[in-house]
Amino acid sequence: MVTAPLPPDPAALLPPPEPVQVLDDSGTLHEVDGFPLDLKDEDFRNLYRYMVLARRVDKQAINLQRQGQLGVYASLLGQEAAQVGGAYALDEQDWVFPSYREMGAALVRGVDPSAILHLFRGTWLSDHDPMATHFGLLSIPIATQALHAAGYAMGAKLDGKDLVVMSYFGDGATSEGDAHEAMNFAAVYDAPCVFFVQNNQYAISVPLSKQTKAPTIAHKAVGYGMPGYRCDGNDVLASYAVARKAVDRARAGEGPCLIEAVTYRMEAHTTADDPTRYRTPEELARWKARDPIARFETFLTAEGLLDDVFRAEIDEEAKAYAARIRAELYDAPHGDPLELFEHVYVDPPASYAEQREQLRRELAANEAGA
Amino acid sequence: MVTAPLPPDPAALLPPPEPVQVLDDSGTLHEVDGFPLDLKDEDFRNLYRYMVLARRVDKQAINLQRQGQLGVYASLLGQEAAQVGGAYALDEQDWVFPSYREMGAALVRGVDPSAILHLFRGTWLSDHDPMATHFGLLSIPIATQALHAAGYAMGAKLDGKDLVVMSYFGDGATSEGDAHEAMNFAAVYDAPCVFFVQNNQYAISVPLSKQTKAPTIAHKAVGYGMPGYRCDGNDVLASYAVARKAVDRARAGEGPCLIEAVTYRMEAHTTADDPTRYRTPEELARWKARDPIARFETFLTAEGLLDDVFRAEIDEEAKAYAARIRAELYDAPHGDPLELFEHVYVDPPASYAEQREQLRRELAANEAGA
Amino acid sequence: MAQALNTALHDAMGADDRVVVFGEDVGKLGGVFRITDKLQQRFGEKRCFDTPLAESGIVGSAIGMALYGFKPVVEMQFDGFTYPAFEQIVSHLAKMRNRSRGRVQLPVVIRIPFGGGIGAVEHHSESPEAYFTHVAGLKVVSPGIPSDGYSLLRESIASPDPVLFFEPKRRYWLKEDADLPVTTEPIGTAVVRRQGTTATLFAYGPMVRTCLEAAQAGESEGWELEVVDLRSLNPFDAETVVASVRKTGHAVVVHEAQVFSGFGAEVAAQVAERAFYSLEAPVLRVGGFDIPYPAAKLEEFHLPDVDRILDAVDRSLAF
Amino acid sequence: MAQALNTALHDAMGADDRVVVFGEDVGKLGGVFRITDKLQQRFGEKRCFDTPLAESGIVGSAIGMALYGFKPVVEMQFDGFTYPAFEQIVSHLAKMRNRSRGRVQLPVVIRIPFGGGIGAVEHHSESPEAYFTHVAGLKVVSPGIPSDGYSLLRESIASPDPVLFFEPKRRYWLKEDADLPVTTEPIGTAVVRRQGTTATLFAYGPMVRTCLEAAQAGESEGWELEVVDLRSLNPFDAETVVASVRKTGHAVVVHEAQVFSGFGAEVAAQVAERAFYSLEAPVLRVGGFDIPYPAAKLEEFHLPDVDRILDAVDRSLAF
Ligand SMILES: Cc1ncc(C[n+]2csc(CCOP(=O)(O)OP(=O)(O)O)c2C)c(N)n1
Ligand SMILES: Cc1ncc(C[n+]2csc(CCOP(=O)(O)OP(=O)(O)O)c2C)c(N)n1
Ligand SMILES: [Mg+2]
Ligand SMILES: [Mg+2]
Repeated sequence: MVTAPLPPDPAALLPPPEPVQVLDDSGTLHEVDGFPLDLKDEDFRNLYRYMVLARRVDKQAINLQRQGQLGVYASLLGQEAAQVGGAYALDEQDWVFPSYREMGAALVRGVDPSAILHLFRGTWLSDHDPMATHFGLLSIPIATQALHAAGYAMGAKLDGKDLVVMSYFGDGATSEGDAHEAMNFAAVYDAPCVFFVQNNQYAISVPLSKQTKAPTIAHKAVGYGMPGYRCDGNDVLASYAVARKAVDRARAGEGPCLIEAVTYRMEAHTTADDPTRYRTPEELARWKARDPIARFETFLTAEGLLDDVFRAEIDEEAKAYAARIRAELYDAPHGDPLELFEHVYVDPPASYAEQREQLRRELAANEAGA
Repeated sequence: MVTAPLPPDPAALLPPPEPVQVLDDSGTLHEVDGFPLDLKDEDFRNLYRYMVLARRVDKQAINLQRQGQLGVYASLLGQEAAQVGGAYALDEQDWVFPSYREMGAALVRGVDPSAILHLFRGTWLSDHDPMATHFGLLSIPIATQALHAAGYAMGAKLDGKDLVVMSYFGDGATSEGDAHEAMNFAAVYDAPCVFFVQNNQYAISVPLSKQTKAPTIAHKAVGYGMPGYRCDGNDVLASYAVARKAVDRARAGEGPCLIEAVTYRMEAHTTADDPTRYRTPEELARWKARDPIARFETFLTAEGLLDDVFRAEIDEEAKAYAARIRAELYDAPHGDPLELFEHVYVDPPASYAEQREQLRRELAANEAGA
Repeated sequence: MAQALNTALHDAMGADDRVVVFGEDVGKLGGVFRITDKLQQRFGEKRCFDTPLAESGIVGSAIGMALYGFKPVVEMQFDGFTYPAFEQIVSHLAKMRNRSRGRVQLPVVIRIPFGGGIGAVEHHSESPEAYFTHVAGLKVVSPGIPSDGYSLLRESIASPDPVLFFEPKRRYWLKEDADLPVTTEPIGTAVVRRQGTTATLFAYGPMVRTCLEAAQAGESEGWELEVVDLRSLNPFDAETVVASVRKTGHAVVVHEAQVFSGFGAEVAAQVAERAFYSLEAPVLRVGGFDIPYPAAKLEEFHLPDVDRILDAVDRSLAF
Repeated sequence: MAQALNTALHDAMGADDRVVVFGEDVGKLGGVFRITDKLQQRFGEKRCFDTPLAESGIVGSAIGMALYGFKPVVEMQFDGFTYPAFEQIVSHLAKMRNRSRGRVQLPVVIRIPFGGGIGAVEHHSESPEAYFTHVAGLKVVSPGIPSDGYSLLRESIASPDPVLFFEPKRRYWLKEDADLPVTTEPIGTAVVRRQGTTATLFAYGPMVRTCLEAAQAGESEGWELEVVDLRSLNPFDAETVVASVRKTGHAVVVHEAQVFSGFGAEVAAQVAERAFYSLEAPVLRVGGFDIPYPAAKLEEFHLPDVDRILDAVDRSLAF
């Protein structure tokens, strides 16, 4: 019978039964076999800093939306640890392909939050430079960015470049055909691509139990012949440690993998959503008790890494971020409407001249009318 | 940590390391634990009969294509056991959603092979009645029929009807997003749907090793939280036994599953293909030695179930089939071109009258010219 | 409009227990626009349910359910998320009756909230109707007023053939004095919403209202603009369209979608072919520019409005 | 034609090592039509490789590879298998330059063998070009003769923006005396293939040849038919088109695709708008009927042929 040889221990294909947790719910550290922490004090502080900044920026964004300054906004509240921990494992040259909820990852990667928020304000479709920041455009059509990530990683692999790609998407996204095709392509080409799923339990109103019958999302990796890892996504150290391992493997040429960070979306799906229609206050309270920042604070304080000076420093920085965002976004004017014709083609069709002229006339007429 | 409880023995999620084989390569029967055979002598003979008929019909189709009577044809040579064994596990009320290579399954389900061949001749797009035969239209766009199967099974489940759906597709098809979405939908709704993959090692020229890095195709079931079974697809009894179990489970309300029948496409992908470009005579010879019909013959002969009388009977029947096919297909006229407007809408748009009239005029002019 | 659509779904499910509603978030949440509000509550989880997040899956499984004997009414959450289902719509939903030589029918309705004007983020304001009007085997309709919303949706659900039902999302909040249930003109019929003699404005979905406003505004120029609500893009009511052009001699077709290769081209081509000698000017097309749908703050510059429509009338009259 | 395309790929890969070719069966097999023949042999598996069977995956990963810096040339095995990639093409490939405000460019070519006339089974004879001409951000081209096949493909691969390259599969075996490499007119240019004064036939891809045959046959009626090969559907060369209609006053546009909402509507609408007073009859459209592409034995009744084209000329002249 001609078949492929199976690995010696088939059960090794499966994700471990329990998610990796480094900080337990009470904030005590337990290193986990196979997922060593290589973090210095500096790094612990940085992780904390990014999480706090992310939360502050998030809050500012929600406020701006309430004030009518953003059209809509998708909050990351509760997911700071997963996003920050994951992205912190990347190097300068690496790339991130995000969904629309990755403000935390954006901060870690040095993307200006205002640029991201211009998308939600609708000043332009997107306003950061993916090429300079190695942070792809926020992708709204679910799971589509996973294929761009796989392709980018295939490119890096073909080119022999030392580079890892991380693609973020949600639990709901795993149901789309594109997520499947992306994981399969990455696996077949051994591409250095880490698929980082933030399982925040919901796709808008649809709970995970209606999304899949898989025991866990990490189990989906088995079908692509790649490792599936799980971590406590409200534990920044676990999220980091698992991402660290995944990124190192990929960088070493061992191919892609899937990470499921188990977390919870504390806010509405977006500012347009009403979650009271589909989830209970009790559920919310249970997860609130597992707040990722509070847990990390307990640990840092116990370790003597978090004193009032540092807190004040971060607080200042957070305020400055928020102020810059307000200054940049509040009543921000839209660009020149004629720019609409600028970026569709390098080499626009002749008809663009006519259409541009029509818009110019309309603008002039409005001006005259006003 | 709030997570779903894992099954007590996680490794039970994985397909068994070896494919189920009931008849070994030399034709000796070994019953396999968990996959009992419930077949009477009558059934053994029937299985044989269908396999032989399928091969004969297949050969007739290839000949017709060589004679310019069919546009193209996709042979099942070598896959008789997988197709026949799988379909034989179904009951009257059950449905099959096939790809384009399922002549064997069609025969078992009582579909007239000529109707299928009209598709390949191009007399009409399809010419059997899916509603009457419970055999869906042959689906050429890869993996798309798997979703129709899932939907049909969801319907049966909603309706509380005792009915199982079997969807056939290929190893290559497992890469398409639709295969993924179909398996996920079926699993989420516990729909009575059996996904029967004929892993014939190739998708046209692309070998399985370039299609997926999964240890086996059956492992893909893990990601949907459903069982994945493997069988020796050149062993009709194994194919039947595994399908039997899968169908029984589904009928009992235990949900969908995936079957991988490991087999080999002995012919070109279709009559338009040149397989010498991508596979070796040695490989072909290796599989020829594992011929599914020859193996079953050895067994039947040893059991005294295959005598010359029965052979002659089948031979007669096969000849009759082939003759009917030739009679039906050879130089078969196409239908009335005006029928082109008949089946697009129940209630065609007004413009159809004009277009029909135009075609009528053209036909008349041709007639006059000829 | 939103309420009319919701009522239509309630009534259709009440009248025929083979009607089932599914899609993303249509159950407990009642849909992001609440068009499926209270359906699950009233009819249970077997008749109205949430699906996994997969549009091809939704349409593909609807095909299977229709084969089984149900009448699925599925939702694509937004216009821009219809594309993953393109294959199932074009190659299967549209063709299966024909492929089976009439033996199979697929009474499936795909509801698609579409168009811009609500300040949404990208991919939430698309006008993809022209991709589907080109597909033989589909019906494509779009109501412009609430009573039509109700009646066309009921008729779509009753249709033995698949219907793509484009809901003008910026008109969800449009009000109309109408007693439901109501039966308006059937699919395949265009309706003159306002009589006029100077020129005809052709529109469907969200632009019907805009054209009516343009016609009103045109009065100050002394123009009597006729407004024809196409309602049904396929089948297309050439007769009503041509009759109007015969009367006015001038035609402007308006949609939100980019003009190039849009549905307006079909209207223009049909009018030219069927009313050549009545036309005093070519059919002019007013729509979005030939660019991707822009960001929210810029959509007002992209979308056709009263001024752009009247400007086209002006050009037509001056031709 | 097939050979010209194969040579174009060889030359493009030879000239620029960022050009990579991938898709289903393009490697060892050289593609089902052998258009990628010997590329893998010559340039290795890193430059030309087979993918898993997943069209969305092919286009989506091509986007990623282009972001990385490669110039992917991917193949959809047949017209009818482009649809699963629709989402990636429409929402991402076409829009990413614009969405990023010009910071990203995607030099991707999607090769699509298209059209009928070769007696193929269903889904293998589609003419899906109109779905894509409506998408801002894409270029859509289709060669009608081998030298154009070569030159347009080279130019498409060199284009910094994505190009959908529709190959007229029934013309793969068309011969032409041409020394390769050759540079013909650039994308965005229509070309008069045959001069005439009686009426103009507009076509692209497979129908160019058919129109030339019709023009020849038309001589016996005393007609001097002009044949314009559109070549580039988007960008569209309105100038050449209009100049021809100014001269002849009669226009017939021909494609294999179903006429309703097809690309012919755009041509008709543009001609009417831009050459209204030159037109002595409306632009007539000749194409497939508004039905799903029929079975092989019936395609001859569906497809436009010389007679149907001449019949349209007749009707135009008699208008
Ligand atoms: C292709 C597509 N379909 C539907 C939507 C509408 N939609 C936006 S977010 C969302 C849920 C996403 O859930 P998940 O993947 O879990 O990510 P989360 O929002 O929880 O971060 C849906 C259905 C979309 N954006 N894209
Ligand atoms: C969506 C789609 N893409 C591409 C093709 C062209 N094609 C036809 S068969 C085939 C290979 C299928 O391989 P597999 O699924 O293993 O089935 P097999 O032919 O081996 O039975 C391909 C690529 C198609 N029919 N549909
Ligand atoms: Mg989620
Ligand atoms: Mg195969």
